[in-house]
Amino acid sequence: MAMEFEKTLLETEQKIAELQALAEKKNVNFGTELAQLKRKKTSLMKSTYAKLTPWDTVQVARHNERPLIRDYINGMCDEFLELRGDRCFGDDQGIIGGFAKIDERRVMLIGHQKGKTTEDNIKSNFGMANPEGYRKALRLMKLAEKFRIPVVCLIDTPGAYPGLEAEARGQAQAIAQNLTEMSRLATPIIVIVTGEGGSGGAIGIGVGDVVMMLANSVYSVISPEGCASILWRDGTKAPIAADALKITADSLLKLGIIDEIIPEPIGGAHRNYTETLQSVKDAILKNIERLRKTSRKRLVEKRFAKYAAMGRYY
Amino acid sequence: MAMEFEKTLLETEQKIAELQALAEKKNVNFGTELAQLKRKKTSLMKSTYAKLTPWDTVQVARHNERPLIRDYINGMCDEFLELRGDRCFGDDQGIIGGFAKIDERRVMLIGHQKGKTTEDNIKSNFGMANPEGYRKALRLMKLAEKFRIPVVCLIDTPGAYPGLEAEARGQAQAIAQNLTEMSRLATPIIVIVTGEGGSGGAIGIGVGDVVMMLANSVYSVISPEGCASILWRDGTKAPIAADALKITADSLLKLGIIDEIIPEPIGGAHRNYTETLQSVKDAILKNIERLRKTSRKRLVEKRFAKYAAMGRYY
Amino acid sequence: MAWFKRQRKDSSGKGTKAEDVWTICPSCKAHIFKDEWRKANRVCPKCEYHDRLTCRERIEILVDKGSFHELHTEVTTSDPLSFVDAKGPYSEKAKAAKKKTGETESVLTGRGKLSGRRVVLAVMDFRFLGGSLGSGTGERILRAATFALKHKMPLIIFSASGGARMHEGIVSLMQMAKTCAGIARLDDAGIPYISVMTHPTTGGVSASFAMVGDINIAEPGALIGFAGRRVIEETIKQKLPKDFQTAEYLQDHGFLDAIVNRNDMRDYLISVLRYWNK
Amino acid sequence: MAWFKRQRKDSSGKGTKAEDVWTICPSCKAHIFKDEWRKANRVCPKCEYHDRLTCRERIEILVDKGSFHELHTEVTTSDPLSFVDAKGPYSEKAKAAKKKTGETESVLTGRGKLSGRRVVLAVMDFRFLGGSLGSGTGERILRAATFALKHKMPLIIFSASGGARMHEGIVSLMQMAKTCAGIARLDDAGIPYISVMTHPTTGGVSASFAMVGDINIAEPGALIGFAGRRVIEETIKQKLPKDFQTAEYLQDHGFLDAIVNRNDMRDYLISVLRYWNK
Ligand SMILES: [Zn+2]
Ligand SMILES: [Zn+2]
Repeated sequence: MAMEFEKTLLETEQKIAELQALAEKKNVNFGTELAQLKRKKTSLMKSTYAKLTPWDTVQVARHNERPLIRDYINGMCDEFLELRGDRCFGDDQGIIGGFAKIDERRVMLIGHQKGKTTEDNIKSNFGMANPEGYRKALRLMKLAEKFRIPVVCLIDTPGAYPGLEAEARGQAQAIAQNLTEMSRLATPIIVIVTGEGGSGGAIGIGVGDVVMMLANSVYSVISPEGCASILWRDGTKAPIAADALKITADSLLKLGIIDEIIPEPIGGAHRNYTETLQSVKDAILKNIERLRKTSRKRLVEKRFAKYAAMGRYY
Repeated sequence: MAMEFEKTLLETEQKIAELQALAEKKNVNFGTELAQLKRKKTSLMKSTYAKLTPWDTVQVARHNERPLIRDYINGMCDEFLELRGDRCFGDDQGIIGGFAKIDERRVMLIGHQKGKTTEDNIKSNFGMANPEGYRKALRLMKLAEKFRIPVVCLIDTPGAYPGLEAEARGQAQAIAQNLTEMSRLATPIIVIVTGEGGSGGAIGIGVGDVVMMLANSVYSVISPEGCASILWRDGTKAPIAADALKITADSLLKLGIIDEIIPEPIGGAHRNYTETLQSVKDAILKNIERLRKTSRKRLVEKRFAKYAAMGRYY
Repeated sequence: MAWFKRQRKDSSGKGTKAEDVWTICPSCKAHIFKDEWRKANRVCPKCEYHDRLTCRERIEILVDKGSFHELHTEVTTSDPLSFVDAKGPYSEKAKAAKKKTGETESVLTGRGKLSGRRVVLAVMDFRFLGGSLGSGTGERILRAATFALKHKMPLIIFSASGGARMHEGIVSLMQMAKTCAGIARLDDAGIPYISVMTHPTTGGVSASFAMVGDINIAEPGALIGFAGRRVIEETIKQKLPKDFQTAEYLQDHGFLDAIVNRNDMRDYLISVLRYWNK
Repeated sequence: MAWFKRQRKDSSGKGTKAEDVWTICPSCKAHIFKDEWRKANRVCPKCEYHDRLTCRERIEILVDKGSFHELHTEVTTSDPLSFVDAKGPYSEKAKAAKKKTGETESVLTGRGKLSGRRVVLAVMDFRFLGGSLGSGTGERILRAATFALKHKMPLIIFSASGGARMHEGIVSLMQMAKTCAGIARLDDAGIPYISVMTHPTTGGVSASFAMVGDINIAEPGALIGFAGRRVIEETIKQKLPKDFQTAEYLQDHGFLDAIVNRNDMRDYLISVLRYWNK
């Protein structure tokens, strides 16, 4: 997936690849040229990613090689026991969850599932969950509460699925129920927006004691395209809407909506899984360590106070 | 619906009706003859209903003019506010429920719904509830717990619906969930079997602090026909199975499964709604009065102990 | 009723024209005497169409006369993003809404009595920025819930909303969590919350406080749903059933306890609340 | 493993015949070396068919060697209705079942260890009157739950049952409520209960304790359902899908957390229980 704003960077990466291939084929050493190109690449990555616009950030957040929940599970967890089903209607793969071991910590890991292949994306509905997904998530959170382990939610969704069946089975009710129950769940909840934080579909598993965002993720009440087509009556004004909506991690930290930004490697999470996963893992472990010292009662009180303070009018 | 065992009684009733019609048409007084016939009728009702076999009782319990939940609502409650829906999938009319006022007592009334017309029966699926019905019932019970009012359950079902969709949406899970939650519901639960108490479909709303049966109702783990065709390999042996299964109120009181029998008028509930409804109403009010003196905690403890003692092996 | 008097004032004193005598029902197009329309609180006597009410009209026809006391007027709109769109700044838009409606947010909160029983009310007004869920809206609703909690009074919320308020961006989204947190606390204390959904209750409002009532009811015909009809049709590439997302549809699918005609609403709420045994 | 030894004893000591060397998989008809079949604990290596185990065989392959202690042997069948059917008295039938199986009820309960962690086990045996839910079964399961509650040990129940035990009539039905009441108390105390459904788990057992695990799992291919296939076909007058009421179907419909091969079961349970932070 080529992103317009990193055109020069991609060209440089292409050149490096070509030169390396050539060197191998001809068995020639282009050492000097390659070193120069690589220096150029690093410098371009730094400069390009230092001045991303909000709309650029949307592209990075949606990048089809960005790490997804299965990558976090594989790279970050020593064990993952998937737990399925809402005990009522189905098992939605738009949100998955299960017991997960991260170093010596055991948690309930829950998150939206996108796929990298079309096949995977169809299975998980492109990360757009149905009501069953939200209900399963809630069931697992209550299980975590009973088992006295923290909940970790990874958010990456364009939004809850806007489908006929989803409405019929109560998309609104399922999300509303989750917001209500998460506000009083007596176990720590750690939330990380890893890619797209799409509106109600995101916050439906997004109420937490600590809410973090990866540096190039976005979190918004509406997609920039949707907002542009409503308020500017022109979908192509999405970059302007993206700016106005303040959807980047920096803006949301300033607004007091999120608590922490997890840095991404230079050039974005999609260029370096190892480093990204390590940062996310560190952030999770650090916060578990911090939150486990708080009593359950106090935890719920503090969570309530946190959300009660969101958007105070004064 | 003509029941074989009361053939003579029905003939007498028929004669009375004919004579009355004739008297009206011809304007003649058949006073003496009528009085004699009516005495005969009363005597027949008494004698017939005094020696009902279990299989006869099954017929009475299933009689299509037996009072149904709508009759109890109309005749026994000063107010009924139906509450609908399982908040998940649908509103099943096989079980209905709502706030009900019985004299000065306010309760949550829940019960299976059968119909008297084919149309009504299709709407309510002949009293065979789907999982949604059991889930709605549970939701209403929890609402009653929150509102601190007693739950009254009226049981009258051939069984939970054995359908493809019912299985797919978790008939077993829904009933199991109800049994679990009813055992710890912190508000009084009064259960009355008014007609057919059909197996899992019955007990799915049948766990209570006091369980009563109308004198001619039945309550069984399997229909006599079903039992006969399995254990006798012959469905026509249902009368024998009915006897062996001990499904009548008398037998179940002796077995300690139910706590009380509510008498029926001579000739069965279908012959006298007013008296039947009054007896049921009295039984409900008396038990509410009794149970309201028990603390919520003690209530749940006693309910547990009651079910723990069911079927002790010694 | 008071709101009628206000309405009369609006239509000012000219000679009697046809439109002064008749109202045309927006749904069935029947001609209804204005007097009848008013007495029925804008419910069409032919087709039961429920026309919109302002928040104050609704309170007027609901609570015991003179019992209503507004609360939380100190809370009003805020502009956390300093948002400007094609038509100008959100702050101007909010100012215009205030001028147009005489209200200071999309919800009005207060305490009042229903046949003598003290209740807390939050009533949304669709005229105010489409009843959108701004931070002022969320704050008022949370304060109403907190007031109800403190005084052990039932909470009744009348929703009427297109959903989140885009101009407040993520802060609007957070109001969903904030209001639900208030409802959860009320529930923990065993205090009833009745949600009444009126036309329309969609998006972020349906997906938060509106859907988690101990009892969820709606006015007949009200549009209730999560996603917009057009978005759904574009997504699934098929036409939607005619009754889709109506109150009646929602009831059939298990999300509403009852559909209550506006003119029975007061009695219904009074009846229901009598079942709460504090 | 011990159960194999018993099995060998049953087939007594004649010369080596074909049936002594091969087992034919009842599902895929593949010829499997008996030795392989045994080592795989009667799981077909070709098609993953899970053949039945007795309750003791199951415990043998599950718990730490020598850690199992049977409990509640004082509870056995009772005949509350003095039931007699076409084939004679139920009490005779129960006696025959005891003789045939060497068990005294359709469930065996006890405590044991899983990789050192103390657990309470209740394992049903389909050979004993079709694993039906008698009053002895219910009493043993409730006692197991109560033991787990008292000692704060997780409870694991392996179900295998055709449902209620008709011969005990209503008393059998009441065991559904009784066992669920035990599960509820355990849950109130925050103690895990894992339900493992094996082939078949139907009727009154699926509609009671088997379906309300904190974690519900099943062996591959197990039949799980409320009503019988034939009853459903007669009711709805249509053929049922081939995978209807299989573990896989149940998982797709949201009722199972996982499907676990018998030979991974011990490890799976050990792993899961490590997530419980007492
Ligand atoms: Zn009209
Ligand atoms: Zn095989």
